[in-house]
Amino acid sequence: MNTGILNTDLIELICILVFFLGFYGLIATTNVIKSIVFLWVMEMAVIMFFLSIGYNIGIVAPIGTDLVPGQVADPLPQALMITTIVIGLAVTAVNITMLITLVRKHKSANWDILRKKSSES
Amino acid sequence: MAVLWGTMWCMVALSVLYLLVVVKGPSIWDRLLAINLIAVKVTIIIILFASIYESAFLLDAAIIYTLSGFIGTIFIALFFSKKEKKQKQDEKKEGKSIWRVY
Amino acid sequence: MIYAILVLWIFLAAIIIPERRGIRIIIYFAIFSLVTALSFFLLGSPDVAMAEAAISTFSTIFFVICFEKHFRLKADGEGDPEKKEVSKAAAAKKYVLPLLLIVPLFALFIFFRPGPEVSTYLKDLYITRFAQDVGGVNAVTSIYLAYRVYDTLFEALVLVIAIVAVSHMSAFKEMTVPDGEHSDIERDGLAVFTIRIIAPILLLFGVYLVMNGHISPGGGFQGGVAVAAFFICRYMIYNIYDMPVKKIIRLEEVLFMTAVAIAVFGVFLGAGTFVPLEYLRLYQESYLILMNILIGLKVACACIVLFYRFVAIERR
Amino acid sequence: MASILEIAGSVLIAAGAILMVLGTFGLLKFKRFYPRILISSKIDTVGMLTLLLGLVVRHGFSFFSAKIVLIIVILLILNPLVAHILSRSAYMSGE
Repeated sequence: MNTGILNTDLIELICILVFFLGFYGLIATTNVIKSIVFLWVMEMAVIMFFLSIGYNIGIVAPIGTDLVPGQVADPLPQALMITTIVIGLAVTAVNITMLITLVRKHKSANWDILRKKSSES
Repeated sequence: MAVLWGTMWCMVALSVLYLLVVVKGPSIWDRLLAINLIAVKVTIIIILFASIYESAFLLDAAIIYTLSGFIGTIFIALFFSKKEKKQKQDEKKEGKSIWRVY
Repeated sequence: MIYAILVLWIFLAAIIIPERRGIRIIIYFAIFSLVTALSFFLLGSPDVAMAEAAISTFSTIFFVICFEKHFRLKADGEGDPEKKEVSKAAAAKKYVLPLLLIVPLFALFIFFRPGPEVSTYLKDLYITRFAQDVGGVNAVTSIYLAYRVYDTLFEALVLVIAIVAVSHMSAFKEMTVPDGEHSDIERDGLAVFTIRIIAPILLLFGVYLVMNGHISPGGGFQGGVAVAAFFICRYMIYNIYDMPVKKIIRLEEVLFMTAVAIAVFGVFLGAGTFVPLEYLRLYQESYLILMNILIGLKVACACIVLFYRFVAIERR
Repeated sequence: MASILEIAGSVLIAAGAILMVLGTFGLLKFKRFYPRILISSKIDTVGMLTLLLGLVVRHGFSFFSAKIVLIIVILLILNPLVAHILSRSAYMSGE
C-alpha cells in the first residue's frame, strides 16, 4: 500500500465521484438554495482533488526547519487552495444575496416558478 | 501507539453511529445534538493524530475547531426555535396542521 | 484512516440530494463541512483545514439566514401551498435526463484523468529553498506571501468586489441600520456569562494565529476569520447595530492598498539585493508578519461587513 | 520498556473510549430528546475529559500537554453551554 500510485489514484476517483454527485444535485434539484449548497460541495471536491496530489501514507504537514521533500505534503496547492476557500465564501455570499432579492420579489425559491415568473414580467 | 490508533478507529465508528442519529432522529433537536457530538469526536481525532506525530502545532487546528464549531450549532438552534414556535402558534390559531416545508 | 473518512464524505454528499426539507439540508451541510475539514487535516494540510473549519461557520450562518428569509416570505406570500403531484413522466424527465448527461461526463473524466506520474520539481524547489529565500518556518505561508503574493492580492480584491456586489444586488440601498432583530439568548443570563468568557479567547486566538502565521499553521486568512467570528459572539450576547460599518469598509480599502504597496515594494527591493546580510533575517520576518497582519485585518473586515449585511439588512 | 507514565496514560485513554462507547449505547437506546441530552453530557464531558487527561499523562509536563489542558478548559466551558442552549430552545419551541 505504500507505492504512492494506488493511494493517489483512489482518492482522485473519490473526488471526481463527489464532484459529479454535486453536479447532479446542482442540475436535478428544483430548489435554488440546494443548488447553492451543491456549488459548495463541488468546490470542496475540487479542493480535495488538488490537496491529494502526491499523497502518501505517513505524510506530514510542510512545517519545520529541515524538511525532506519526500516526506511532506506539497505546499503549493495548499497555498492556492486557502485562497480558493475564501473566494468560495464570497461567491456564496453574492449568490445568496441575489437569491434573497429574487425571493423578495417573486415569493418563491423554486427554479420552475422563478423561470415562469421572470419570463412573464 | 496501538492504543492511540485503536481509539481513533473507535472515534470514527462512534461518528458513524451518531450519523445514524442524524439521519433517523425523530426530532430536529436530536440531530443538532448529534452534530455537537460529531464535532467533539472530530476534535479528539485531530488531537490523537497530533499526539501520534508528536507535533504541538497541529493542536491549533483542534482549538479553532472547538471555538468555531459551536457557533454554527447555536445559530441553527436559535433559528429553529423561533421558527418552530411561530409554526405552533399558527397551527393553534388555524386549528389544523400546516404543510411543513422544513 | 483517510479512506474511512472519505467514504463518510461521499455518503454525506449523496444524502443531501434526495432531501427536501431545508433544516435537514443545513444540518447535513454542517456535518459535511466538518468531515471535509477533517479529511483536509488528514491529507497533511492543517492550514487549509483551519481555513475550512472557520469559514464553514460563516457559510452555515448565511444559509441559515437565507432559509429563514425564504420561510417567512413564503409563509406570508402563498398561504398554504399544496404538495403538488407530479406525473411520472415529468419526474423521469427531471431526474433521469441530468443523469444521462452526468454519466458520460463522469466516464470521460475517469478515462482521461492525469496519470500517476506527478512532477515534483516545483515542490522540491520550494521545500528546499523557502527557508533562505523568504524566511519563516511554515512553507505554505511563505509561498502565499512571497512566491505567489499576487494571487493572494487578487483574492483579497475578490473579497472587496464581493462586498460591492452584495450591496449592489441587495433590495436595500442603505449601508447601516439603527436597530433591528436581536438574538434570542440575550436575556439568558447563563449563556451570556459563558459566551463572555469564550469570546475573548476566540479573539486572542485569532490574533495569535495572525501573528504566528509564519512559524505555525495559520496565517492571515484563518486568523482574520477567527477575529470576525468574535463579532458573531458579540451579536449573540449584545448587538452589532452600533458598529461603524462605513468606517470598516473604508479601513478595508486602505488596508488593501497598503498591502499592494508593500508587496510591490518587497518585489522591487527584493530580499538580499539591497538589504545587508546581517539584517536580512529581520527584514524577512518583519515582511511576513506585516503582510500577515494586513491580510488578516482585511479578511476580518470583509467577513464582519458580510455578516452585518446578512444579519442586519437582508434579514429584515 | 514503556515507562509507567505511558502505561497509566494508555489505561486512562482506553477508559475514556470505553465510557464513550457506553454512553453511545445509552444514546441509541433512548428515543426521546431530554433523556438523550442527559446521556450526551456523559459522553462529551466525562469520556472526553478522561481521554484527554490520559493524553496529558502520557506526554508528561510539556508544551503539548499545556495546549491539551487549554482544549480541555475550552471544551469544559463549551459543551454545557451548547447542551443548555439546545435544551432551552427545545423547551421554548414546545418540544
